[in-house]
Amino acid sequence: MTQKKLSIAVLLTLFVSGVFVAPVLAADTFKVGAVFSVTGRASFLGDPEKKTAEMIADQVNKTGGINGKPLELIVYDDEGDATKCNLAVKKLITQDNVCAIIGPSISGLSLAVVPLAEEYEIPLVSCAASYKIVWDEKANKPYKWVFKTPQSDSLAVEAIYTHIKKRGITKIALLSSTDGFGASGLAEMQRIAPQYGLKIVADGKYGPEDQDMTSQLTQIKGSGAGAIVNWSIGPTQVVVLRNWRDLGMTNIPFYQSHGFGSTKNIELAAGAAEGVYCPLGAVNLPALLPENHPQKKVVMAYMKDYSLKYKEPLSSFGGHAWDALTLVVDALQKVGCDKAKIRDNIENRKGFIGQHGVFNFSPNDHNGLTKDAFQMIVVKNGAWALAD
Amino acid sequence: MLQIRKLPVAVFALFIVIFPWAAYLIPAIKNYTGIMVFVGVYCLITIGLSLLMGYAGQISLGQASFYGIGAYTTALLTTRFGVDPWICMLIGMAAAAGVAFLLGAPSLKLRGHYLAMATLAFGVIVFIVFNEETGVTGGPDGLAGIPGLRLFGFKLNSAEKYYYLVWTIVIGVFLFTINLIQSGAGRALRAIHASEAASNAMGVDVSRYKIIVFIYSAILASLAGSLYAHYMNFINPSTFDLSFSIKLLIMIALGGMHEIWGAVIGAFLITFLSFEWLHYFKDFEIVIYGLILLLVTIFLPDGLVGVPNILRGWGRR
Amino acid sequence: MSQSEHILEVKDLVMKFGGLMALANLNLKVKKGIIKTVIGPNGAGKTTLFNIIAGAFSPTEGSVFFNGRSIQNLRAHQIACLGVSRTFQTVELFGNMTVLENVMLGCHTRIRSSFLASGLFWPSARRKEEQIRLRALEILDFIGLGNKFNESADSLPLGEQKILEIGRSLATDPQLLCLDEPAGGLNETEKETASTLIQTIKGKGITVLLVEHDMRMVMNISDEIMVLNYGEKIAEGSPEEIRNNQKVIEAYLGSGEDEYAQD
Amino acid sequence: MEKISLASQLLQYLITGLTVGSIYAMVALGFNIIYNVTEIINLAQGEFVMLGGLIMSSLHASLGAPILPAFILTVVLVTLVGALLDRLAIQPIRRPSVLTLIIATIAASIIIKGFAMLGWGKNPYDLPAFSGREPIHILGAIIQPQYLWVIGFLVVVVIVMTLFFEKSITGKAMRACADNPNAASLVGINVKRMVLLSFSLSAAIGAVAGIIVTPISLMTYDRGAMLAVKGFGAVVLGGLGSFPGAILGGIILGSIESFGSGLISSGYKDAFALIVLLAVLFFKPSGLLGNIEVSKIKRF
Repeated sequence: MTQKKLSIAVLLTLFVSGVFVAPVLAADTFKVGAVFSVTGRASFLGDPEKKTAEMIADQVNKTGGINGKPLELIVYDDEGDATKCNLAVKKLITQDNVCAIIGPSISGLSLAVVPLAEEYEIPLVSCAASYKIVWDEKANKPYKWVFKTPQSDSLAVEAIYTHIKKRGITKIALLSSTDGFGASGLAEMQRIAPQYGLKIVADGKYGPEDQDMTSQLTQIKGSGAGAIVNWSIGPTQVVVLRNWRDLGMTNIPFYQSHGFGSTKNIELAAGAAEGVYCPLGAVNLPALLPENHPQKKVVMAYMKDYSLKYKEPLSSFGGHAWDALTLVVDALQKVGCDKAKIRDNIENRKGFIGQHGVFNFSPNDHNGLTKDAFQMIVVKNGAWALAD
Repeated sequence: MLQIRKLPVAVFALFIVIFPWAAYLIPAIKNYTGIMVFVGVYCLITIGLSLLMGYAGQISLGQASFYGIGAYTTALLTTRFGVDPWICMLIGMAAAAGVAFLLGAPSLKLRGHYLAMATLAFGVIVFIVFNEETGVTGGPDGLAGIPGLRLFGFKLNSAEKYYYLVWTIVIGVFLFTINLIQSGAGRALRAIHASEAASNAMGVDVSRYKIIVFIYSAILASLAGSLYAHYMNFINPSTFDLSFSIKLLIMIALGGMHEIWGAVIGAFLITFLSFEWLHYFKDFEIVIYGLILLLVTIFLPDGLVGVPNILRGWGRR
Repeated sequence: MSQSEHILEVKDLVMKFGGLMALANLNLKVKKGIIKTVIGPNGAGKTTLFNIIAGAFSPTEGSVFFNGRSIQNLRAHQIACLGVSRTFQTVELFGNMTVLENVMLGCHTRIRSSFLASGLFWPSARRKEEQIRLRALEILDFIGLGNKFNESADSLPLGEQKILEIGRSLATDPQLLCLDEPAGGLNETEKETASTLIQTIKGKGITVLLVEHDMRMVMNISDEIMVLNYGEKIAEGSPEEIRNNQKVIEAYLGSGEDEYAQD
Repeated sequence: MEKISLASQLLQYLITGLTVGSIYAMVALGFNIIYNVTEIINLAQGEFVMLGGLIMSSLHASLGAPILPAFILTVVLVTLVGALLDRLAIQPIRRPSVLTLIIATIAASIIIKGFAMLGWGKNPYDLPAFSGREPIHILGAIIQPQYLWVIGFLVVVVIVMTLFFEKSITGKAMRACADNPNAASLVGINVKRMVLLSFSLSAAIGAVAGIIVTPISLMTYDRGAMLAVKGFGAVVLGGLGSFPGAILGGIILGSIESFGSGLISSGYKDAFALIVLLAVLFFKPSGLLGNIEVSKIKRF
């Protein structure tokens, strides 16, 4: 049978090429590893992060590299899978011998590889939000080798709650997706609500691939909530808005998480996003920033370069990778590929102007951001506007 | 007479012992030991599943849930109550066996697609529980800080050491399963696959055998889950979702489900493909993966273990 | 007649499938050590009767006693272990196994080793396995398939498959052997072999309950015959009595199927 | 703050359940058409829905084709994919068994999803609602006009299918293949063509489902697997092979999810639906409207 022969030949070729194609031996370079969830459920994070990191590496190399040496960025996709993430990080450390690692994209996976970074003593700059990534609860101090660039979810929650409280609302309804993004937001929302004197009167959840959230919203409608806070990502955060509008609930103010920060979402909401609030960092709002804003320049440049290169609207999540990689590149420039020195350099970095804020790291703070990283934004006439 | 010769097993065992040293010399499989730890973990599950599907003819699309039950049992007991990991493993296996019994008794009466759906439903329900019971399981963010294993005071903290631990267990389980298949019990299983009515008439308690095999496969999956948890020191629900159950099915189908060797080959191949080799194809990764799967299904109905037969067929022509 | 003389007793058996009455108030007694045959036109309820005796169906009403013990609520494998074995109208061999393995499986009712013992390859398990093997080979010699022990069951011609089914049943060490059309689809030589085998089995003290369409074979080997029609018993007696029973002749002619003419 | 009465809430849950259930039912119908002719559960069924949504979105929303031609072209294109699926993935299989067929359809769905990702990327796509987004108010509950379109299309599909299978020669021939493929080929029915037809037909229904659901829930390249699982659940709940069963199963699943999330716990709504499914199977092993005797003679 020729078909049989052909198929077996194809298979054999595949395996042989898989086994014996050796990675191209690299010249003298600075190697930086990156692990992102480029595909899978968290691709909304990993995809822009990977694109951003690759864009930065290109830019660095086009402008002469780091102290004359090219930057070699090695990106692995963990597909949102803990096992793959673990393997990828180990591979970066033991085989690729990278100077530092950025990523992973998801909190859960970052938590999974923190022990590796500590064990192998390599700087890891995570692109995920949970404060647990950098804070060793047992020792009550930050992990030695781990940093993160995204604002903790708690900062976004506090920004939202401050705004709700200011309006004199006391009863709120929560909505969240059942994936990692929604669940960690939900945990923070529940934890912080009492501090702001807010009572949670409804707590709806939906799957990341659900068709319709009318039921959850109907329940909220009956609960007497004064405001709705929704924590999700992807198509559901748009669908839930449409349902909210269709159910005639626009008299109950709707707050989205910082995950809403893409103009694409406003467009997809087909008008339903009008009047919706969300806390956003400077990276989402280059045009709204005053000329003297410290981040104005980097944010504008990033926005321009990214849209030009990838022909798609910027996602604020890519900014986390921008911050992480730029931080590492800066350190490499100053101290070279010495892991301990890179770590020390990042830990003592002050006034680093990134996409998501101005970072001030310290031995006690491996995130370096404050609540001010967020501004409350409202959607007005299909565009972002500063909220009162 | 169904004969699984012991010689290949011995050769295989020798290979497992020696090859890690050779693998360092081949650049593309430098990470051999690291990945082989997972191959071994998956082998435990596929061996049980192969017995269940290939020999007893019962499909399960919920095997990931038993894997998860093992992992979460050890993770919770060690992190919350400081129980010794080895004892936790036994408890995990007992827990999986109990759940398998409760699920299997009513489910295994179902046939074909109905059984597939019932096991699938169970798997999804367990996943939802892992995901939703945030207070206990840590929710989607998972559970961290699971202690590593120690054996006689010796810390199994590197991939190499763990590799030998996992593969010793796999080879033990493999031998046990081979003996089982070649005994009266194995014969009864194959008989059930051929004709349930005739097996019954020959005095084989069909439902009892089905449940025992189901429990056996659940115990192995649970053991695998415990080993996984103590190696990774971290678990989260997405490791135990429906797509993993399907991946296990794919391993069995690709390797060949009517032979126990198929379980090992399938686990090996799919793990290396998805952890290493497919990355060369970048964006086309998914498409290539699907194509390989489809080609094997079409052209190698007996899976990769059938290849020697096909080659022999060519030789004769 | 005293209880102990009957190995099998069926009392007031009723079997309904939905609205369809497959068996109506059937009574049947089988004496130990004889060959008893059940005949009747297609759809008369013969196979249903077998399925109930062997535990594949439970009857709507009535009871079945085996050696004085009520068995109608037992499950098929339990009945098999008590000593009732059956063959199938359409061959139900384990096609994926060898001839020897098919018979070895039959030994399952008598010699069994635990999962754990087999898995760990304990000597006791090995000894038992060897014992089963020898017993199975013995049976294969008895039914005349000794030289084909290593062939796949699928590859045998139909006649030998039917014989193998009987052999497999014998391996369960039965006291009562229920044979469902053992000669169905066989040629004359094969029928002869089957007849002889069944008589030899009777010679070993095993009671045989037979369903068969081949009247020459039935008349030759049966000790007693019962005739079923539409789920009801219409006659019972020795082959001679049945041959001359007016009702039986009507039933066969009336059903439009002249079974005699078929041979 | 305006409150909503319990009765209105219940009505709202029912409306949502019916709508979501109708989508599941459409996927389940697609499963059944193929199952009835071939006894295959086509796990790539969800991908047809995904393709329907994405292709329509490209044609209508991006390229600006008028709605009717875009609709027809989308259905035709997806139907073609269905036919290709049969010719390239199913027909070549020589020794079909439950497992090989499940794996083959999974493989096909992976490939289709992979190409969709390459073609459309990972972003969600939208379609304008067929007759605007002005909600209709009934007894305190609201109905989006698109909900009516979904339920309406389900009714139309059911009527057309019933007529097709009961009245047309081809439909009858397909039913004959389902009952007994050997006999069907003896009386001169081209069984292979009927199988091809069944795949095309269910792809077409999948495409319709995708087109009508996208204005409600948007569409992404990876939505197919979830829809396939829900549809599979619906078809098993209702009984494999039964068209009324598929519709009943879909609507029951959708309603349990809707009521479950509104009244008990939204995080567990999918679990409720599956628990009910398990309970039904344990008491009625061939589903609500399935026939146990028929299921015994099926190969798979």
